Amino acid sequence: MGNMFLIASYAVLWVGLLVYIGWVALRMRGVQGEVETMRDLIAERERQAEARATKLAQSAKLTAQTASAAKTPKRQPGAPVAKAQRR
Amino acid sequence: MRLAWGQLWAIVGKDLRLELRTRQVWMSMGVFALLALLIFSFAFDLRVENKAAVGPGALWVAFIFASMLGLGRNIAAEQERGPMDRLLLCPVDRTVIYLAKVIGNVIFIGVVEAVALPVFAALYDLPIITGLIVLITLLGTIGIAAVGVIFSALAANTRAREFLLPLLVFPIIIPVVLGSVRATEALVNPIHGDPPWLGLIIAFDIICLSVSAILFQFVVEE
Amino acid sequence: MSAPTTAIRSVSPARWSAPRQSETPGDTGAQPDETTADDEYQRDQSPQAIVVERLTKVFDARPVLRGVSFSLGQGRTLALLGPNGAGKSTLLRILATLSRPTGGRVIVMGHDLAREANAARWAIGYLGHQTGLYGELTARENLLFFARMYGLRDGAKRADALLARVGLRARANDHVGKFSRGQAQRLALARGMLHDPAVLLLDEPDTGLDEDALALLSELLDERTRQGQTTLFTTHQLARGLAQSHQTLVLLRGRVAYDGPSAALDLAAVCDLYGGEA
Amino acid sequence: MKTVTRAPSGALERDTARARPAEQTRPGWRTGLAGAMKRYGPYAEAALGAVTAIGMLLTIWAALVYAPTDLIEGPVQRIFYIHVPMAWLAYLAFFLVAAASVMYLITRDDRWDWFARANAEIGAVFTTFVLITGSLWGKSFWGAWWVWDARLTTTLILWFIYVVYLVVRSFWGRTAQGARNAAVYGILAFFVVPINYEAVTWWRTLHPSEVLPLGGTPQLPPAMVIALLLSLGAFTLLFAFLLLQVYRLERAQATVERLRAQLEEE
Repeated sequence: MGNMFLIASYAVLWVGLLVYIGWVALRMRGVQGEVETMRDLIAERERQAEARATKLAQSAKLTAQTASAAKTPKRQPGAPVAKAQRR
Repeated sequence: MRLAWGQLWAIVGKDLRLELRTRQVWMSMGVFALLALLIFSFAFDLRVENKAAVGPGALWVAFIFASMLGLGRNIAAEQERGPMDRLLLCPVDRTVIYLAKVIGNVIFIGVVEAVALPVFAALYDLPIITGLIVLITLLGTIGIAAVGVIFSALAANTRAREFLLPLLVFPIIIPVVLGSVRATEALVNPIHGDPPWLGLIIAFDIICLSVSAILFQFVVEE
Repeated sequence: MSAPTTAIRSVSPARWSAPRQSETPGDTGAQPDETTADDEYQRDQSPQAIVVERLTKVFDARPVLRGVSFSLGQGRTLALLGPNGAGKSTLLRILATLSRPTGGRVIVMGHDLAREANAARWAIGYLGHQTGLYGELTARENLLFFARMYGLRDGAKRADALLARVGLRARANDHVGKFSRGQAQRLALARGMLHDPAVLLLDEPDTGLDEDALALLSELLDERTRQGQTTLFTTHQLARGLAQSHQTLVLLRGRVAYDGPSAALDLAAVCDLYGGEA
Repeated sequence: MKTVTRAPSGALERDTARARPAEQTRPGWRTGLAGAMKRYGPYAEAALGAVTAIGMLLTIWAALVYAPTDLIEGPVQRIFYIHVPMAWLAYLAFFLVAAASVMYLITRDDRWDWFARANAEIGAVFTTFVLITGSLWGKSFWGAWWVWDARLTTTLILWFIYVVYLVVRSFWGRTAQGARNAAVYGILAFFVVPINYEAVTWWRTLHPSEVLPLGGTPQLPPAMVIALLLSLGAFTLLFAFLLLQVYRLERAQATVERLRAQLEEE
């Protein structure tokens, strides 16, 4: 009689632990996959943005203090350029 | 120090005035407590020998559930327009805000309990209206409010705040429940050599009040 | 020039009176060392009311402020401009001690907010998007409550004076819950100035205000300047903002895009700084 | 895709990294440690895993074969070799949650928050095992699955506190506010536990008393004590191993959140 409970408790412990470890590993795998896809997405975006920035950087000149800056063409990545000048 | 004292009572007075104006919370808490007592009389067998054992438990469960209603409302009302900014802007120690809220809630819950207690004594026919019951109720209520105020502030900026609050509070206030029920029971049916339940509640109150008073600042910061 | 920009341009800048052409702090004698015309930018010569150094704020991995530095002299008025999401409100909440910065240092009237928040709170008045009033209390009760929180002895007198000042004397005993947006905003302004703060922070004080209230607002700002008190406000009405202030700070995506005298900046330049974002 | 693009790649990531500016740049023992961890970490972890596995197998042997059969309780007493170490470690985890919460509120370093979360999770798992094995033992020895005894009740309350902690954390999400709230809850809960224990002890007690009274002579035969200590060591290793894994998981999930924030922002 006592043996049954003994076996049951050891079985519960070991099966439970294995299930828990498996669950942790599963979650870890899921999260790592998510990290990878996001890293790829971000890298892709940065590559695009960088290409655009270098193309537009030469044309976009902004001096914040003077109103003449108003004539500058479309300034999508203009802001960081302006900042760089202020520094 | 004098300023802090003034601020404390300013907040308490303001809360009392607000609650007196709205009145819904008091009413619903009181009606809820009485309803709970009624339901318990159906749920439990209340024969003469059973009453002393079941009655105090029913009373405190009614009190605790009613308190949850009031606690949830109080902080939510403070945050209704802006997350408590108006209080946090004032040069007031966060501990003072916490203590003021605890005092305010003890008063609200206390009023409801003052109404429910005589009704309970009459309904269950138990001789519990003594000086000691006031002390027990007060100490128990302080314990509930001390935990309830900080946790309702925790739950306040969450969706599903209403059901989060009891979830957070109940596992923590078990000593208060146990102590208050046993101490009330001892009024009806004194047992020789009963452990000092009141001392336990006092210890709980002191620890919870002091720890929460320190931690409250982290709950309200952004 | 994109469409929203022209929309901003079309707003008439005439609504708020422009103090900097007529009166400067120096003229009124509040700041004796400041005697030159306002066009000349001289924040470094007056004692600083607000000093912000490399301020950063990250909200759950979202950077809102990315290294903001500026300072504001006492007795000056600063207009904080920037498109939505630039971090204006966050900056104001940090200055008002309501939000804790992730990095950097903020000093208001000589008090480092990280260490002496409560001391700084005496010097700070703040009006946020929410009015911060209790709807179930009357206008007067609201002010009296906050007067008690600041431990003001002459709370009742101040409350009455302020109620009169913001034109709410007739409604002093009405519940604030029944007030219109404009009335509540007036009362909120009164609440913010109850303890006579050296630094007043206003987050879009002009939203929901009628003509009268706008006039009152600009009057109050002028008065503060005359008394040598400091004000910092945000607005979406660029022309008004420029006209009403000595100094302008333009935030773009959490960075300072412009920090200088308002006089050196015109609408076109601000719109240009905004890029396509306005 | 609107305006600002910060050109050099990697700048983005630095920008959004949480509030640990000095640490990443300052050379010193921390960087050295981090480097060593990076190089030898995987081996150390594998070694830890291997030692843990061996230890657990040894525990089975010691508990089921080496230790003598209890005269009164019979073979079911052997549950005790897994029950007691797990209970101790569950309490340790509870303490670590509170300690890490305090550290988080002081330093605002997210790593403390991850550590607290990992501890709460493993604490909850261990407490669940404690309750199950205890219940099995109780059914055999007391004839009831559950009795409202002090130690059992306290453990049950502890289990509830852990579960509530994990539930509300999932409600609050991975926000700074949620981390602060959880820290407050963790600390307050920890302070209440002794009172809880005291209250419930006054209420009722049936549970077998302490097995290793501090300062006194152990009541158990030496073979049993050795088996218990061996098991305690093995379970401590298991605890450390699991903690490491779950902590890593927490860190990875935080990274996901950060990257998601970056993507949304662009």
